[in-house]
Parts: sequence; structure tokens; C-alpha cells
Amino acid sequence: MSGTMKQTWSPPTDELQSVLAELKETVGACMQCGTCTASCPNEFAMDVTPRRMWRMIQFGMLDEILESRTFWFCSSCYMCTLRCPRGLKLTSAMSALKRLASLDGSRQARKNGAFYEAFMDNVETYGRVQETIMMNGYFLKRKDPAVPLAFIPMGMKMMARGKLHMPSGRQRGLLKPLFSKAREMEGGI
Amino acid sequence: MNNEFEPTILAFVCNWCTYTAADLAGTSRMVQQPNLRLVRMMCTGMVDPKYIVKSLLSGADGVLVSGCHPGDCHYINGNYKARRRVKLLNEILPQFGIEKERVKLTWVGASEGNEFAATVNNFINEIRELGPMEACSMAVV
Amino acid sequence: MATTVKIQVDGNNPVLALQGFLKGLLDDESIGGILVPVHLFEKGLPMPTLVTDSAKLSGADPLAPAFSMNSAKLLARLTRGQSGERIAAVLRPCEIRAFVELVKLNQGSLDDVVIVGVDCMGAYDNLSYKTFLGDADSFQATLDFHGLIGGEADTVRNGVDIASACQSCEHPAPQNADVVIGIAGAHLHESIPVMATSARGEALLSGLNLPDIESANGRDKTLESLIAARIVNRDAMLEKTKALTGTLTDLSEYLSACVNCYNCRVACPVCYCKECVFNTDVFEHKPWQYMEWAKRKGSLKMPTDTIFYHLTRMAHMSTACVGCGQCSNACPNGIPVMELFRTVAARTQESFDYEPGRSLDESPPLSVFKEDEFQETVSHMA
Amino acid sequence: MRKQYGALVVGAGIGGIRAALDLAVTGHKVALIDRRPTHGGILSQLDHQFPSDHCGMCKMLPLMSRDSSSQFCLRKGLFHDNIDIMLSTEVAELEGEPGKFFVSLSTKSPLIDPTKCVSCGKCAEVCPVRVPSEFNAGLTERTAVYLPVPHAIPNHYVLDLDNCQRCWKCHDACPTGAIDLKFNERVDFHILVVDRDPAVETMLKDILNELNFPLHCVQTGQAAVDMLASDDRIRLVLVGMNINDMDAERVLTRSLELNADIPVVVMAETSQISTAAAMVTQGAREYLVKPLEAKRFVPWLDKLYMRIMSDTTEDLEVGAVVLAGGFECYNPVVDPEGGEDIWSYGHPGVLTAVEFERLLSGTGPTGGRLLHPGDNSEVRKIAWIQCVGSRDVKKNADFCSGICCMFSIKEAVLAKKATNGAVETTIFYMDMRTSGKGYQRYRNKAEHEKGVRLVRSRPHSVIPVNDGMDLKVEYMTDAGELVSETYDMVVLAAGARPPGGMEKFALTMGLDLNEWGFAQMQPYASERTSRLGVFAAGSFGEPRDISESVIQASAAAQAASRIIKVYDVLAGIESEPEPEYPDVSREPPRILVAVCTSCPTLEQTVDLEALSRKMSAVHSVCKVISVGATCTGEGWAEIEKGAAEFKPNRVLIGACMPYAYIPRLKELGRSIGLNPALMDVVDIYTPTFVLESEGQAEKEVFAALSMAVARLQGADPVPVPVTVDVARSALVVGGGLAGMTASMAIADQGYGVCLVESEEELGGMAMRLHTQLDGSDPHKFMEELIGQVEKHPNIKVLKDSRVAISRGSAGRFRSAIAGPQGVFPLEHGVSILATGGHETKVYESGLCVHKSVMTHLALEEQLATGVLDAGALTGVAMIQCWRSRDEDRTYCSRVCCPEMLKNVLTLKKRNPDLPIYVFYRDIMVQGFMETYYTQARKAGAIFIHYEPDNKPKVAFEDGKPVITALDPVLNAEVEIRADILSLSSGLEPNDVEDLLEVFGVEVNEDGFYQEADFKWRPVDFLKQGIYMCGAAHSPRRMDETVASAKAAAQRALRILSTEKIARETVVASVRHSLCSLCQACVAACPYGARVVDLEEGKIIVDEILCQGCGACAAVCPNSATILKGFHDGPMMSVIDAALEQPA
Repeated sequence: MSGTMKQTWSPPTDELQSVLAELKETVGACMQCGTCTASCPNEFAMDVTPRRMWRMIQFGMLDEILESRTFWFCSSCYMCTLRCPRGLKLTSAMSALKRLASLDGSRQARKNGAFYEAFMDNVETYGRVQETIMMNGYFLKRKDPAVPLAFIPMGMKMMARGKLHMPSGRQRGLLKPLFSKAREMEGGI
Repeated sequence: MNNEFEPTILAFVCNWCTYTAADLAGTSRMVQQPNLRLVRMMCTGMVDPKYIVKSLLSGADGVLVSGCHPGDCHYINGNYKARRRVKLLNEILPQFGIEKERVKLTWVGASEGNEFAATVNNFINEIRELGPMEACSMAVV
Repeated sequence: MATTVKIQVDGNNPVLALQGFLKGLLDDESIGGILVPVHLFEKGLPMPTLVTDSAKLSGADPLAPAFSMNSAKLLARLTRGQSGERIAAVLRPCEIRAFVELVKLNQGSLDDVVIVGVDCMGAYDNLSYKTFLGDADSFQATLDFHGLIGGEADTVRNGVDIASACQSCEHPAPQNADVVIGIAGAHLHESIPVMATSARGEALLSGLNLPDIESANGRDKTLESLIAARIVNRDAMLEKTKALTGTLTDLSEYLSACVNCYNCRVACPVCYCKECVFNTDVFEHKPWQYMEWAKRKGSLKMPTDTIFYHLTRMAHMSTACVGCGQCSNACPNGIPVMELFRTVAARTQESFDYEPGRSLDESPPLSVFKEDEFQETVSHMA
Repeated sequence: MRKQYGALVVGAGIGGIRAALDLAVTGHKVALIDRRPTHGGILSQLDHQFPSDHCGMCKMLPLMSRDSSSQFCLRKGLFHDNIDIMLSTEVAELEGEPGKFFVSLSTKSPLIDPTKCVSCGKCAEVCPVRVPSEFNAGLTERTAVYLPVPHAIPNHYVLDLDNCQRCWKCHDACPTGAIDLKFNERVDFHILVVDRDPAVETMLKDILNELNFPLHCVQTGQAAVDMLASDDRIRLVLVGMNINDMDAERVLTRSLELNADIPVVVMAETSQISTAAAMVTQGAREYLVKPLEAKRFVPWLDKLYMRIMSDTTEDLEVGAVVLAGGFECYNPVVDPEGGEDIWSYGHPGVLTAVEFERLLSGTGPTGGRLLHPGDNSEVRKIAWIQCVGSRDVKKNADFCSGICCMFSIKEAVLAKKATNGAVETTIFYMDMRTSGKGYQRYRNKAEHEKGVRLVRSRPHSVIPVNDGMDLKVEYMTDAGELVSETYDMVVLAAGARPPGGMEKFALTMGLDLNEWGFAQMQPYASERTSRLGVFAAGSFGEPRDISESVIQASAAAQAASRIIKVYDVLAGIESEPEPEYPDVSREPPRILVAVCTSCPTLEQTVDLEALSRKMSAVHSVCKVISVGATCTGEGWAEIEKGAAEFKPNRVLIGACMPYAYIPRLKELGRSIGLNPALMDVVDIYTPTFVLESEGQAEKEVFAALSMAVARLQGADPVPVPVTVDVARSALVVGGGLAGMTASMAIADQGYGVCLVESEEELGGMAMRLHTQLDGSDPHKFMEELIGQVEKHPNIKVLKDSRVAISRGSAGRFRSAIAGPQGVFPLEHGVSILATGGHETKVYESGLCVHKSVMTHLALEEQLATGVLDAGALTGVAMIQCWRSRDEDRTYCSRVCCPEMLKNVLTLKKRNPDLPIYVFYRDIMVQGFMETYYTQARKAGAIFIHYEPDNKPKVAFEDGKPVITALDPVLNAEVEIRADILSLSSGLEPNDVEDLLEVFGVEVNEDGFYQEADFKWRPVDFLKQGIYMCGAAHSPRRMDETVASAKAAAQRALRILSTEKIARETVVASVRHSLCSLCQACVAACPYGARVVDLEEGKIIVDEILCQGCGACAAVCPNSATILKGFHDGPMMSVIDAALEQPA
């Protein structure tokens, strides 16, 4: 996001408003020191740095937020939360952003969130990643028949190296309590 | 030069900074060459050029004037005044074969005991190179 | 453009014309008296004299090549505190420069004085002046000196030349005067140009109703060549003195005839102490001290502290030395004190970029300081 | 009987010293204690302080009555007739109330007799222990027996028992027997053991036999109590918790009842630890956990024995208490959040700020050279990281330490200087808080002239790379790029923390703490703790820099002296009158030389007999005597005896550490009836330690002694007491908060005050404030203050008046005040200028044109008076540093950021959803004010940073402001439409040009008063007797203004509290007969102590103003001006003596 742009105020929906308000409260005390961004292992892949993301939240720039794929790249390593000198719950904020995006339901947001959701659903259900099932879930969520075809070369490579496992039910449901506890701790976001 | 020659140095030091540093050098047992005579002044700003001339004519091989760093003079600006006086003598004395190097001005702060010891040692070495002051061997001064 | 007027010279006698000019000054209400060299006796040195009655100006001789003493100190005495009356002082350039130094040292004041500076062609020291005079009448000798009686102007007369200080003086033209009598390059048998060089001088000259002239013709050129010649002399003198005093032993020898009479400092116009420190109790040593000093080396020159005195005086006054040569003039034993002082002063004045007498706004070097100067003087030895 | 003091000052750092000195010079007796073995606090470790980047601490010493305090480097030591310093001392108990506190102090013995220790260092040479040196912040090691600092005086070794291995080698090595480990007293140290376990008895018997302690074992509590009652030899009780006839607690209680001085130690099983710990709070000395093992028990007992035998307690009665314990620095090692890992602290290239300071110190590990502690290589690149442990909510530090920004800039400048500019220096910061006087200029100079690079970003961590050779620092640029840089050194600006043991200390002292563990202070009285009569000086109440600490210390001293005065604490205690000494001026000098021979090193290196012979031959020496140990009573008596026998009129003592003797010469003077000015002490020991070559020490000692003889020969024997009668009232100019506070402080002590205000009403700028961030009501406070001032019987208020003329000098000024009623003449001893400041008037950005634009102050007023309805607003914008910190005014106005926060929080409170945008450069909220910044952010205000070269642009549409500015984080231009634009217009000092003339004082380039010294004399003018405070001194908030006013009052009380001001020993005078009135001396005098009296034709020296620097004497060509003690004659004799070679 280089160059200049004019800030515009588009009235978001009520539902989005309330998540946004929560987010504003979470990162309100941010003073843009950038520690989070410098700490983030996935920052290289993000289109908007975490620091700028908090800034966009402060400004209420909903459209730009939903445009971004940044929060989908958050792997919840908690490094930013650990290091934030203001003690802000930044990882939670990332999760809330993901929720915000799901609520929005626009095509762009759906695309950006699909892989993440499929992944997390899969882990929650099976207790570990079941690659084949997960990919099926992902393709379903994308609702685009061209997507699976694009993944065929990668699937072949992974198969060759023994990285694709057959579905197994041994750890099924084992992580469910963990997920629900985490939801509880993150304040239901 | 004569290896036997041990220069005698007279040091006019200010009460607040360099005297303290000299004391620190002494009590910290920093290695310091002998024949340094400390004359404590309240401030380098009170070192009359007469004293320096007198010292050189009375047998000192070198004279050190040392006080607080610029801006730290206990008496606000005495060290700046001292600097002009030494500058003046540095212009006059070489005319008569008294090398510029024999009159030194340095700033040594209270905590710089090592600096003081090193200054004195270097000064003495320098004077040793120069040899004894002519006045020492003259009957007429 | 400053006012320049001329004094008409009649009878080929500029001295008389100048006396007339001075009378005119004295007649001005604002001037209560004039300090000017006056021949008090027919065959003696003209002495600085304070004249209040214009009749007494008949002995005045501002052009006499005699320099019995530097009048700066006298003028200081006349202007210190408030006399209530303004005086005029006819001075040589070196006297003015010395006086400016004394004013800086609060020894005198410029408030109530009109300085009449005279271009200086040099003067004989006091002993030589007598030789110079020979049997001549002092006024005649003055006229002769300026080339008005037969022959060229030449400083060598009767085998004597002007003082060595004058020979090497690069300031023949007055600085910081109110009125300048510009005899350099002037046709003295015709007229003498007079310049006003300050507002005060301007006011004074305008009251005298003298005829205006464009400028003093040829003065600048004459001064230029005079200065050039003198600088050559000066540099030779400095080199010679340096060579003679390059070591402390040499200096001792140079000063070997010194008897600690301190006349040099009494004669010095800028040595302003009431009493020299070398005359005070500080140097009243105890008998046992002399004995101890003698014992250290086996002998002790008495009187003591000779070199100490001269070096101290250099430290105190060399930056203010105007090179008038009165020290040498005063020395009973013929020590070339002026040469020694000027050699040192050349260095000290240059190092502080200070020229005594140049401007009242320049403070004596040791009375001021800047925070950010002479960094090279401070050693960083450790 | 309890020793009585006016005040107890706890903590002998810079704050404590200032407070103690301020009290001492106003005539109060002060006990100054510190738990460390040295005075000076953190400043003993810091050699360099900006802006001069060196030390000038000595400028704090009193200018008047100089003779009663030390006249040398303040870091070396402090002596004052009215101050007793007790080191290694803590407060054990504080009871009573203001005016009459009962204090118990406990002092840890250094275990080395200071009267015997000659600091030869032999003990340290043999000590096998190595622990990190506190003085060098752990960069070097020290031994267990060590010198705490290299420069103190008296500088004696101390034994750190905690780290001692008990090898006793030091004891054997000490040549003077100074190390006293109480070996011989062991046989009298009876130990009573109460325990049912026979194994304990057997074991103890075995051990104690070896240690020579007599042991008494009993099995029952009753037997123990009986024994304690009957046997007075018992010195220690060990009580087991297994006795069954009574509780161990009961034994403890009874034991304490019988003799509270006998320490009781509890022996507990692991399961009983909590009970045992409770017993410690009930009075037990400590507890041990069973089973006892000889390996640990023996050293423990040995050390306990030595502590019991050597440590002392003292009980005092004091009127007031001043706490000056300072702060501690954040230590990454003990951070539970793991600061050590994040910052790679432990890597030799990662240092804290204090460690770095030690690295640059001449007495530090490298002798002042900037070398890498890892491999002694040259350092090329250094990064400073700010806010390490500060402004960090997660580390319970939602405060700004206030000192680190300037500290780091200074260190970067010093590093540049140490390497001639070669080192690259970068400071990473969040806000560069340069809000003190002259700080912004210092920063600008560092940045633009010295080449210190400043980066606004916060690196998250420091990671060693290249096999640990380099340190990687990663940070975000404004543009959002991640930058990785490597450095070979990283300095952590470790922030302030409450001093160690603060909770326990607070309990002892009865103090409330704030949420960050610092003492809780009161609004508008930042020196007041929660306990009446207990005050906080320096940075105890809040982290502060030196200048503000010094002001705070004087304010605390003022509060304490008020208590002392009100309760008349020392009534009836009269100070000893100055003795009169016989006039010896007509006698030729007869000098008694006493050579102290206590230390064997002298005898080993010097032929004492020959020395004595040579000295006797020196002129005017009447006798040379050898004295056993000069510093002991016996030695002193020998000198007295010698004086009685040989009747000298001068005394010279050759000993070690002359500084330590100087205060004692007064006593000697009294006892032998000789003016102490005719005595001297010289160091003859240092040459014997340092010089190796044969005969050299002897030469040095002879030279030292004969130089001192020469000095004494010329010592002026006639003391002429000159005194000034003090006009005991004050003139205070300015009736605002500062002026009124200062007036009250002086008037409350019983002195008259004339308060001159140019306006028609009192109050000044503070009257415009309606609220404060801490919730207090400034208006009410001001109204009360005005009421008190106007009613005060000692204060005369002149409104609508101006000072027309003021002449005279400290102690006696004569002024004329012009007012509506005509001219009022006044005689007064001191003047205080509190002329205040005002909101800067700048007419741009629509101010005064559009109603929607106003200053922060106006917004506050509109909000307070209800003119503005916050609920009806849809957006507010604010711009900070609007005309501050730029070319016009190169300083931070300090009040605008808090003012802005106040408005933000008020608006947000009334209308939580109101969008507020604040454009700022650096948010300047030091100390605990930081927390309001956090609150404002949390409340949703958006802070947008701007650079001075790209300021926000203001336009108007329909009278409403539209602000466009670059948001650096979004890297996009934002356009803010607001109902209101509020501007921080900054603060300017009032125009005082006429007063400068009247009082002969100066202002700095910004128009604030120029103080005598920014750090050490912050409220004094260079001209004595005139002081400054409030916003005329520098931009200050209300509590800071109050502190400065109290400080100024305290400084003024120094003069008002005496009837006469006496003359000092070292002052200049003029020999009029020699004087040519050139006035060179008048120009040279830095204190304005000389004037020329034109009528008399004389130069007059004001002996009160004269500080004895001698600048006048040096500039006088013929010694018409002389400095007592440094006459030309004696000076030249000293030079002669120095160069004399003994035959």
C-alpha cells in the first residue's frame, strides 16, 4: 500500500461494527512501536504489516482491513503478544480479524479465509492435519471447480515424498476441548 | 640524551578536578614517575604567569597546569582564563629557547586518575627527551 | 568624506604656522588647555607641557624630532576622573596608541580630550637629540630635520640617526586621533594639511574657518614608502634580536648590564602599575632565602630576579607594547630593551590577533576569553 | 540518651546530599545515612553528566560559610559541621510523630578499623574471593575485602562478610592490624542452645569446640529462660522448635523481655518454616532449617558472631525525615518476563546504560577507552535501545523513567568523543523525551553536529549472529519495511525501578506505595509522602534527572525545615561559639612538624631519622616529632603535648589522607589555642606506596613537607572577622503559584515577605487551569493558597506594583517598589524572582479567526465551564508542538502534552465515541504521567506522528477545520474533518527585561532565567542572594512549580536564618596602595564580587560574594589584589621549596 490515499468513511453493518469496536478496544493503546511486526515470523508474507493493521483498526478502515490477507497468515505463535510493551492481546486481535472477515462474507474475504478455516476445522476434528480431508474441505469452501486442478502438481509431489497420509481416526476429537477452552479464553471471539 | 637525567615537574593543579584526580591516581596506586611536585591551587584561573616563569627559572624542567574540563570549572570559567595565559607563555618562552613543550595545559576531571597518571608519565618522558632546563645550570637568572 | 583643511605656512616656518593653529584651538571655547611638546629652554629637550595661555604656545614644537617621554601616561593622568574641562593633546602615533591601551585599562579617558595626531617622521632618543642639536637652535634644528633649511630631509644629523624604535616603526600615521596633522608628503614650506578624523575633530575644525582642500596630496604615497622601508628595518631588527636571544643564556647576556633599576618599566607607557610587583614586598626576600639560593648553585647574582622581571613584564605587557622605544631610551646602561620587547610582542600580538591602539573595542587579550578557542594550547597527553 | 538531630536524611546520593546540605546550612543538625558503604549514590559511578559531559558536582557545595564544609570534590567526600554521615546504615524502626520521631539505626560494621586502615591494599592482594564489582556494574571483579569506590575519602577497605571465605589471609596480611575479626573475644561468647534433639547437641559441641565458643545446652524452654535470667554471659540463643514444655515463641518472647539485645535464632524443620518465619517478624534474628550441616552452619555462625560483635545500632530523635533512596535500574536478569533472553543480556556486547557509563570511565575496566568487553577490540557500531523495562505495561512499568533519553544521547555523544567520531551511534526510541531546559538543543546538537543517528522504532530483541561476534537488531521503518542491522555493541536504556527492598522499607517507615511500587506522593506537594513529617527528596518519589532531583531535594529540605521550625526541635541546644585565637602575627613563624609513623611502609622506605634531621634544617621549623598514629586519640594527644612543649605558632602534620584531617584541625585548634588556618596536613604516605626506586620516596616526602612549610611560613595569621548584618526578610517578585508558594515557605518560618505582583490579582497562569490529570482541583487549591497568602501576618502583598530598583548584595538589599500608592522602600536579605510565563500567542491556523480553533487551555476552560458540549461534537483534532521545539522556540514547553491528555480524557469521558485525532512529534509525559497517555490511547484517541518538516496542514470548510497530514504507519495522507481544532501553543517566559536591569541577572537564549548551574544549582542565580522558581525558570507543571518554589525558598532561608554572615578564610582583598584601578579584576570576577567605588577611588570586594577562586589575583599584574592563603610571596616560596634538592 504505497502512495497516498484519501481516508473515506463507509458505514459498516451493525454486526461488523461491534466486532470492530471490540478490536478497537483491544489495540487502542497501541503506540505503533512496531515490535509486533518486527517479531512476526510470517510478516514477509503479509500484504499489510501488523502495525499498519492495528492502525487501520484505530482508524476504522473496514474496507481496507477486509481487503487484506494479513490476518490469515497469522500462525498464532504469540510472539507479538509476548513482546508487546503495551501488553496488548495482538494474537487475539488477529483471530478477531479472521472472524470479522468471515462475518463480512464478501467474495474476497471468503477466498482469503478458506484455507485457514479448512485447516482449523480439520485439526479440530481429527486432532491433527488429515491432508486429504482438509484439502477437500478447502476446495468445498472455495466453491470454485478450477481450484482443485491447480493443486494437482503439488499433490503429486507430496505423494511421492510420502507427505500425504491416509485418513486416520486415532486422534479424532482429541483437540476439541483445547479449542473450546481457547475460544473461552479469547473472550468468545 | 643523558640517561641519568630525571626531570622535575611542577604541576599547578586545581583543587576540584585535577587535584582530586592526582589523589585518585596516588591512592589507586597508579604507576607514576617520580619527581612530580603538586601545587594545589583553588583554580587554574589563579595560576599567575609569574608562577610558571618562576618555576622554570628556579629549576623545574617542565610545568604542568591542569584543571577542570571546559564547562566544569567550579568557578565557572577559570580554566578558559588559564588557557589564554598558557597560550601567551607558549608564545613568549620559546623565543628564549624554553621549548613550548615545557609548559603544558591539560584538562583532567576528578575521576580521571588514570588520565592524570598517563599525562604526567608522558610529560616526563617528553621532558626527558628534551633534556634539563637550561636555567638549572645558570648562575644568572 | 572627511573634512581636510590646510594651515597656511608663512616664512617657510611650519612650526610657527602650527603654533598659530594651536592658538586657534585654544581660543575655541570648548578647549581648556593643550598638551604639546614645548621647548622650555633654548637647548634642551622639548617637554610635554600643558598650556592654557595661548601666549605660552610660542615654545611649542610639535614637529621636533625629540621624544623625551611617551605622553600617554601624562595624558592618562590628565584625563582620569573628571576635570570638567576638555583639553587637546598633540601626540605622536605611538603615544596615541599607548593612550588607547591605557584607556582600555581604565587609566585614562577619551571623554574630554581631543587628540591631535601628527604624522611622525621619527625622533632621536634623548641622548642623541643633544648630539643632533649640536649648537643649533632647537627650532632651527626642527626645521632642518624636516628638510626646510638647505638639503633634503634626512634623519642622520651630526652622525646620529633617529631612535631604532622609530627606524622600525610601521605606524607613522596617527590612528584613533580626532584631528590629524598630515605632514607626511606635505610641502611644509607652503601649507600643512589637517584632517578631521572623528565627529569631534570635524566640529572643531569647522570652527576654525580654515580653507578646505581636496585631500592631503601625496601623503598616502609618502607614508606607504616610509612604512615599507620601516618594515624592512623592523624585520631585520627582529631577526637580529631573535638570533641574539635564542637561549636563556643568550638572554642573560643580552641583559647582563641590567641593574634592576626598573627604569624601562617606569618609562613604558603601558606599564601602568602604580608600583611594579618587583618593587613590592613580594620580592623582598629574606636573608636566609638568598643564602639558600646561593647554596644551591654555589653563587647567586645580586640583584636577583633580573630575567624573571623581564619575562614577567613581557607576560604582562608585551601584547600592549606599541614599540615607542622609551624603554631603551630610559635604560641607563644602553640595553636594547625595545628590540627585545618588540620581538616578543610581534609574536604575542600576532597570536591573539591583537594590535595595541588599533581599536578601543578590542579588549586586552588576557582580559577576555572565548569558550571555543586555542584548542591546540590544551594538550591531550594521555 | 538519644542523639538529637533536626532531620534524618536516608540515602546519601545526590538528592540526600542536597537535602542534607540545605538543612545543614540553615543551621539544622542532620544525620545522613546510606545503606551502601559509600556516599554519592549512582553518581559515584557516573563520571559524565550533560550538558558539559563532565562532572561539576562540587558546585553544589555551600557558597557561604564555606569553611564549615568540605572544599574539595564532592564525589570524594562530604564534610559539614552540621552533618553526621553514617554509612552501611539502615533504618530499623521509625516511631513517633512530626517534630519528635524516634529512629533506630543499624549499622553494618566494615570489620576493618578505619582509624588503623591506611588503604595500602595488602588485604585485597591476598583475598582469594572474586565477585562482580558493584562499582564497575559487574564489568570487573572485586575481592571480598575491597575498596567500594576508588575515590572516596576517607577511603578505607571494607570486608564483605557475605562473600568472605573465612580464610583470614587478609587479617594476617594487614600491616596495621586494622582487620578486626574478634578472634580473642570468642571465649566470652556464650551460646545457649535449647533443643530436645541430642544429635543437635552432639554436633554443635563438636563444632563449637573447634570454634572456641562456650556452649550451654538445655532441653526445655524453662531451663533456657532460667539460664538467661541467671547467666549474663549468654550472647546468643539457638532455639529448636521441638521443645515441648513451652512454645519456641514463648522462649523468644521471654528472652527478649529479659534482654532484648541477645539475638535469638530459630532452628526449624522444613515443615515449620512458616512458623519460624513468623517468629522472625516477632523479633527472632533469623531461622535455620534442620538438619544443621557443619559445612553451612560453621561459616554461618562465624559470620553471625562477627556481625553481632561488630555491628552497631544507634537511636536518634529527629524532627523530620527526608527519604532520598533514589531508584534502581531495571535488571533484565531478574525480570520474570525473561528480559535476559530477549535482549541477549549476558552477551559481552550487550550492556546496560550504567555499565556503558562505567566502560567509559577512567576508573572503569578499560581506563576510559571504548573497548569491547568481550575481546577488547575497538567498538565500531553501537545501538542504544530505549525504554527497556520502561513504558512497558507488562513489566508493571506503565511509567516513563524520564532520564534515559538524555542519558542515551549523552552516552552516544561521549562514545563519539571517545573515538574521535569514529564510532557509529544509533539510538532507537519511541518518543525522544527532551522536555527539560536545554534538552532539545542538546539533542539537536547531538543529531546534527555530532552525528548521532536517531531512529524512531523499537527493536523487539537483540540476537547474536556470526558466532556471537555481532548483534543483530531488527526494527520496522515508518514505511513498514523490516530492517535488520548488526552492531558490535548494544546498550540497553534500562529504566527506573523502585529501590530494592522498597516494600519492607515502606513498612518500616509507614509509607503508602503507588501501583508501581514507588512512594505515593501528594498532589501539589511532590515532596510529601503519605506519612506526615516524612518527605521525599531527589528521585525517591518519582524517577527524575539530576536537575529535577536537586530541586526536589531542596523542596524536601524546605518541608523538613518547616517541621523542625514549627516544633522547635532543637530548642535549647546551643551551638558552640567560635573560639578566639591568640594573635601570632607579630611573631616569626615557628613550625612544629609532626610525622605520623603508624604505617610500617613509611619506615621501610624512608630513613625517618635523616628526614627529621633534614626537616629540622628547613627554615622556621622549630621541631620535628614522630607520632605513633595521628588519627587516634593517643596520636592527637602526642601532637598536643608537642605543641605545649615547643609552643609553635604553626603546625604541620605529615600523615596519610589529609582530607580526613581537615575537619579535625578545628578541634586541635581549640585544644592548643591556635588558629586552624595556621595548620596543615600533607600526604607523606602515597609516595611510599607508589615509588619503587631507592631514595625516591624520601625525596618526595621531603618535598611535600618542605612545600607545606613554605606555605605555612606565609600563612596569614590575622583573621579579620567581617560580618554582614542580614536584613531578615525576603522580596518575592511574582504572585503566581511559584511566588506565593515561596512566600508561604519563607513566611511560615517567621520571616517577613514582600510579595510584588504586577497584575491586580494574585494567581497568575495557574488560575486558568480547571482540572488536573490526577483528578485534583487546581482552582480550589489556588483559591486556598491565595487566601492563606493574603491573610498571612508575615506577608505583605503589593499588587499592581513593580520593582523599580534593587541594590546591595546577599543579606542586605535595598529596593524600591512602585505601586498605586507610590514608592515603597524595602530592605531585604534575599530576592526571589517568580515572574512566571504565559501561553504563547501565535496567530495562525485559524486561531482567533475561526471559533472552532482554540488552544488547549481554552478548550479546557470551555469544557470546564460547560460552554462546549462534548456530546454534540463529531470529531476533535489536536496538534502538538505547534510552535515549540522549532526555530522560534527550541525547547519543549512541557505542559502541553499533559494538557492535551487532560482534554482527551475529559472529552472521551463525556463522549466515549467521539473521534479524537492528535498530531504529535514526541509525546512528552515523563514519570507516572505516562499512564494517562496509555489511558488516552485505550480510550480510542488516535495519535498521528508528524515530522517537523512535514507539519499537518490546516484548511477550513464552512468554518470547520480540515487537517491533512501523513500517517506514517499507513504511509498515506489522512484528511481529518473536525468540529474543533485544539492547538498546543506552548509556554513562554514573561518579559522581564526591566527586571534583568534592576536585579543584575540574566536570561538564557529562550528568555528563561539563567541559573548558576543547570544541574547543581538549579534555582540559584549566579548572583548570590537571588533565586528563581516557577515557569520563569523553565516550563513547569504545577507540582514542579511548587517544588521549585520551595527549593528557592529553602536556598533563601540559608541567608535569612542567620543574623550575621561571617567571612571565610579564603577570600580576596585589595591592597589599595598598590592598586591602579585598572578594573581587570572586576571583569575577571565570575561572581560579581567586585565593584569600583569611584568616590573613594577603590576597588571594593564583597567578601560574601567572593568565592576565593583567585581569578582576580592572577589578572592583577602587580599583586595589588591578593587571595588569602595564596599570596604571591608564599606561593613563590612553595615553588622554591618544591624544587629544592636536599643536600
